[in-house]
Amino acid sequence: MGAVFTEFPWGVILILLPVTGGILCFLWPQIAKITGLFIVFVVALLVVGLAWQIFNNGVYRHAVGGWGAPLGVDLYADGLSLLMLAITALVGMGVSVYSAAYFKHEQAAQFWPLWLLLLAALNALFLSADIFNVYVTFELMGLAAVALVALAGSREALGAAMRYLLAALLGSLAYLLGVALLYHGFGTVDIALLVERAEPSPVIWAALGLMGAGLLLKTALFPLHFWLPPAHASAPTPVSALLSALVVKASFYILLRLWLEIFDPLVGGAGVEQLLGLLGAAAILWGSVQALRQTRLKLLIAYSTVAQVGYLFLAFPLVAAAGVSAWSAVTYLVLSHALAKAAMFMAAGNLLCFGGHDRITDLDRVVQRLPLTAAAFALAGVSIMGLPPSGGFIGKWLLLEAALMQGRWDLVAVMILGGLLAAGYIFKVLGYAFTQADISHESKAVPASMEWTALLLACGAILLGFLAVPVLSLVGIGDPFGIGEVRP
Amino acid sequence: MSTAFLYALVGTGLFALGLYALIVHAHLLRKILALNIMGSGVFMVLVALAKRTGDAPPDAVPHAMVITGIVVAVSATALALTLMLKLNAKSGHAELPDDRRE
Amino acid sequence: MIASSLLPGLIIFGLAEERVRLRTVLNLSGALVKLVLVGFVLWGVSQGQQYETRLALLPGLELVLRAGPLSLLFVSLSALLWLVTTVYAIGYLEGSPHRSRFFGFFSLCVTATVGVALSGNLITFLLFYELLTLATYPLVVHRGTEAARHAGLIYLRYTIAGGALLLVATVWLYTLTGTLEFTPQGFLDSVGAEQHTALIIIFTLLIAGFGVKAALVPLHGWLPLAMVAPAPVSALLHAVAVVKAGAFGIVRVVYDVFGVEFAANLGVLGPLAWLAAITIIYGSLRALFQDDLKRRLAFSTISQVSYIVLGTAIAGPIAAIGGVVHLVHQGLMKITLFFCAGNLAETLGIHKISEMNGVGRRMPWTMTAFTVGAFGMIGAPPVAGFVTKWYLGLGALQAGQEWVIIVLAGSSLLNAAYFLPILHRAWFQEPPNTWPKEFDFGRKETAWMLLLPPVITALMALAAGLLAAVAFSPLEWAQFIAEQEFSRP
Amino acid sequence: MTLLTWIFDSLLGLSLLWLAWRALACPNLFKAIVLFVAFGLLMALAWVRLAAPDVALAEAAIGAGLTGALLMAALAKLHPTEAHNDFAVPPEKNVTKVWSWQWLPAITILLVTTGLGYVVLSLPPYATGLSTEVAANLEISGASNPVTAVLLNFRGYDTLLEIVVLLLALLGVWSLNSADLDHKAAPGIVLDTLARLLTPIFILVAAYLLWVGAHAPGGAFQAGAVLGAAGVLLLLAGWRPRTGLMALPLRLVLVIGPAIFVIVAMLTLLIAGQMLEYPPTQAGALILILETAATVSIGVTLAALFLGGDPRKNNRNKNHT
Repeated sequence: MGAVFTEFPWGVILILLPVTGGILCFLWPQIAKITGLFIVFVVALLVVGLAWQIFNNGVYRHAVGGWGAPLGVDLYADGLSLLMLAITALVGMGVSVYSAAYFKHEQAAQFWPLWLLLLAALNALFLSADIFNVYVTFELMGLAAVALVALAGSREALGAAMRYLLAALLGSLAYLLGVALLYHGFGTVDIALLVERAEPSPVIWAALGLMGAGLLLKTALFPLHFWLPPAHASAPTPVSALLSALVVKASFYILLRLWLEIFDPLVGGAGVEQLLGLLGAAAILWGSVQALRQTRLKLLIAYSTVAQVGYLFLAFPLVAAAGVSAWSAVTYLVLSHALAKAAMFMAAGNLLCFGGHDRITDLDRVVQRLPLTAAAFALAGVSIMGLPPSGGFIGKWLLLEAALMQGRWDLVAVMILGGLLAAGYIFKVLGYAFTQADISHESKAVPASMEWTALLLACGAILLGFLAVPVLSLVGIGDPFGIGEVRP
Repeated sequence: MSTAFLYALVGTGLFALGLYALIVHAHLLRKILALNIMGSGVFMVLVALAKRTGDAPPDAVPHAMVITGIVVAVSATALALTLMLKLNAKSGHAELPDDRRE
Repeated sequence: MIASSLLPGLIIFGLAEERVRLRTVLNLSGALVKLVLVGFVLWGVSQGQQYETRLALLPGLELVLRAGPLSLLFVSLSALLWLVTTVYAIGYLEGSPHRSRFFGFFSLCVTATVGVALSGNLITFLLFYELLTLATYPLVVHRGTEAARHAGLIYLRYTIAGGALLLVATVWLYTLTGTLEFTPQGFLDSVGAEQHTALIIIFTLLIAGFGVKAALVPLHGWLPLAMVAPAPVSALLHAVAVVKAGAFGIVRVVYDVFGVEFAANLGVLGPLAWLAAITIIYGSLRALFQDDLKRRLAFSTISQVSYIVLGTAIAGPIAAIGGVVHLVHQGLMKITLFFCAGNLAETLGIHKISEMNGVGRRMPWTMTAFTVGAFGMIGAPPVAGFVTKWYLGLGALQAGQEWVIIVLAGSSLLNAAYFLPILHRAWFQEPPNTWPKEFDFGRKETAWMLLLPPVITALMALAAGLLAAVAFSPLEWAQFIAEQEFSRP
Repeated sequence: MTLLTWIFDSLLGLSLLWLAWRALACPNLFKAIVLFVAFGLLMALAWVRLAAPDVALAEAAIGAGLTGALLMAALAKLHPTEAHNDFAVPPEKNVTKVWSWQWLPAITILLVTTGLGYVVLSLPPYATGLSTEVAANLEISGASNPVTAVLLNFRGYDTLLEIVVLLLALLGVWSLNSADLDHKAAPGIVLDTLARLLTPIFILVAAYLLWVGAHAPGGAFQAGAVLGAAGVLLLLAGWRPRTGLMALPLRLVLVIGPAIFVIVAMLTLLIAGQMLEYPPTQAGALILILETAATVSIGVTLAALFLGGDPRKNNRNKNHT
């Protein structure tokens, strides 16, 4: 029995199953909702299986086609990939339940196949050990995401989807050129083999520049964030949640992997980390200030994503003296932001659905009568602000610890200021939850499942604040951050 | 300079031309063309450098990658063109709305 | 113990507005259960037992709840006053909207306060401290008016910024020492001398962070504004939860993080004492010129809470007793005053002092309680406030800081100057023919749920003064705590 | 390398750059697309010079042919005022603008490109990449054309995902747009006849390319592209499939490629233990099955992309507008 569990190829099924689901949903739109929900829940179970396997056997490796690198493509999963898969499954379940009530009729028929293929792309991305394969999954993810944004159908959404598509394609091409140089420089596209073969050379620098720029564009790090706010704000709500919670993190994950495995050992300490940290700091301040200035709720949340992405990059310059804290912080921030931001977008979607608009100043009519939604927004906000007890707090604590260990007062100041600004924009919204307003008539009922999923995800973000020890020990499997070998 | 490097340089040139056009042109059809030319540049680098095998047949792996890339490119182009038409039908323009007009 | 208010709180959120009876039962039973638990633990600790709960929060960091003497002092205070305030709030809010929400956050607020009290290390403290901020915000803006929203915003600005300072200081401290566990006499002995500048900055940050809630001048700006909240909230904010949590934080920092001796050697206690003294005088002066009753009480709070800080900062065992015991005394007295102010507003529509002519004849019980509280504030024997001032004065003399006596005397004079005219008006002036807005309560002077709490707390304040020497009195506990802090093994 | 080939390569390279430049800069969009198609054809020539006949075929059929057709069709459907006004700013204003900000990207890109050129030249002049590994395993891969072996066997997983990308693009297009299914009168007798004549030929060519792909240049993508071209030609000539076919049958044909791929992936996973690990004896057959399914799907998908919308939505949308 145990052997079946530990030998079963969970990882591969994680990719193939959603693809199958996407095809089924496309063929028979009538049963798309049921099929979609079923597949997503099975995927979550598969992730549990994979976790069991990794926990018992250590890292997971699957040589597709039986060839093995460098000739074939490898799948690879360690603690970090597992955690990304898990958060994808978790947020994915939430979004699916939410979407089941959100999308109706024709839109539902279009949503489910696109979403399942996006899920396949995300899973494939987190499992990939091959940089060209990553390119293909990027395209899969990008096209699915763009098509999902365009589902909203409004003029803003179409413009935003177009801008998003152009940015995604540009990012992919820059990334692909980097892949081309690495392949021709070192004769392989397998990450592990590249680590063995790569040596400091112009090729490494050019590849870092190209792939880095492409990935930063996809991750929307300031000042390459221009495409994100319109796309995330004008997409249908479940899609906004997916994009902010997962898709942005996917490109960040690849960037992190490549940096940790390939580039850091070769060019670490040459100022690239500092540049990333600087951009991250700028992103925090710029994104937060912009969020504070928005008059529409979904744009506010979208700019908050720009700011939160900045926190992830603050870790890069802090690794030298405090590797454990900095990378644990990144993991934690990624996880808690995924949950909190998904919950926040869903809450915003409920308000939008209920009141028919998302103008912040007119929210008083709405927020009061959706207490669950208001609670979801507030709890998610606690995590985004980094207040205890929440996952966001743990992340911020670790990051602060790293910054203080290294004496980086500038970054400490940025983090504190970012937290204060975040409190500013979140309470700008929450303040309306308590104002007395006359009952308005033009409102639509919000399905209970949409309110509860938002609340549950938000509770997840809070709960994450108490799970640091098991989560961080899980991430350590396979030593993705190279902490085992202490750098001088 | 060998054939491989000559064409590889042409590839980087195409990439640069496409990138420049993507940035300065506002019309979406032009931007889509620019991305296609950038793509061709990248493919050119991939295939050209595969021919550094002397007289032996060139490395087939980049060739396969490029064929994959071409199919991906045409998929993306088709989606982009449809988006452009839809946007054009809704707004009467085939440019992106300016950021400042928000 | 925390669960006894957290659980009812969460359940109450889910309750429909109409379920008044169930909500009342939940509230009161939660409060009673907590009181019983506290009594049990109190007895246990006095028998030398240890109560501790640990939960891993981060590698190397734990969530620690520990029932030490200082914690218990604060816990007993909040448990007792919670029960009283709950009764009062149920009476006060009869018939107003959003009661489920109110009592939900009310319970959360007490949860956080108890958490603050029981915290066994700085990160746990921080966690509950921030929770307190979040839980009180909805209470401050409960009325939902534009003024309330504004006050809430100001409140948040102060407290969130303070919280951020605390966070930095805490993390910094952790990177220097690798522990955050509260230890009598501090845990910083191992830190080398070259880090002392850093420690001074950390101390400043911590004091600034807690000072926001303790309303130390110049960080007091939010407190008078927050008076827009309903009376039970004001009572709770001032007497038990927020302000006290800040003061309690300062006590913790000085005693259990830095240690009195260490802090005195760093030279940070002198400025703290001065800051407290300035706050005492400034608050009293401002109170003198307020006509709005609640605002006068608010400035009085600013002044009174700093007695606690002052007692801590004087760095002598007797002054410490005064400071710690004032934590309890001020709570009892101030809550009485706020209950009375609330009664006046709810029964007769009185908000201003100039409207209080002859109110003592209309509402004798309320005003008697008010008088007891006011005399306590002035420091007249035999009310509890006298004990505080006596010990503070003695402690100052013992520590050779005679200037404190002048501050104490000055502030007592000012206290008298702003309380006595009120009493004079209430008892000796002719009542007007009509009150601003009178509600009918039949033959009683007001609803019994409103009347009972202030009378009880006033009696307790009296008792704390009269029976100060009895075992289990606040003073005895405070002496126990001071002994722990000042006796070197 | 002889001088003659060097001159030829240089000229070809320069004309590629020049055509790209003209296609991106010429003010008329129609001309730009024509130039782009010409560019694609020259690219095919360049691929031949680089000894990449498979890529050349794919480029000619997909890169130049189908992309060009898609672009032309899109241009035709653009709002008339937009189709010819291709610069956002009028030319005279454009000139002043050039100096205000366009020099910045130009100089940056120039610097970056110079750097890239240097990096390219810094690569070792002789490298075999993975060609030895490919050659060593060609025997058991089931295909003697190394490109097909890589695409369908060694890196078959990429190809699986890539076919899904194609399907995804169609899903995206369909979710955005509905297609006009009314029969059109053929634009002219010439085109009509041409279409009738060429379609069977194209199908034959596609079948040939598919078959030959196992050991010579060609394969699923090229064959699919030719099939797609046939479809485009039919659509151009005004032919529209019957509505009854538009429902499930069309969708089944569209997904047959990815579906067969996924099924094969699952089966190999169960039997061999690794996804897409073919038993050497059946590898050839499996590859042929995969390629046939892929060809059909690619061809139909490409033609459907050209049609540019979801045929199912046609009637419903008409009622709305």
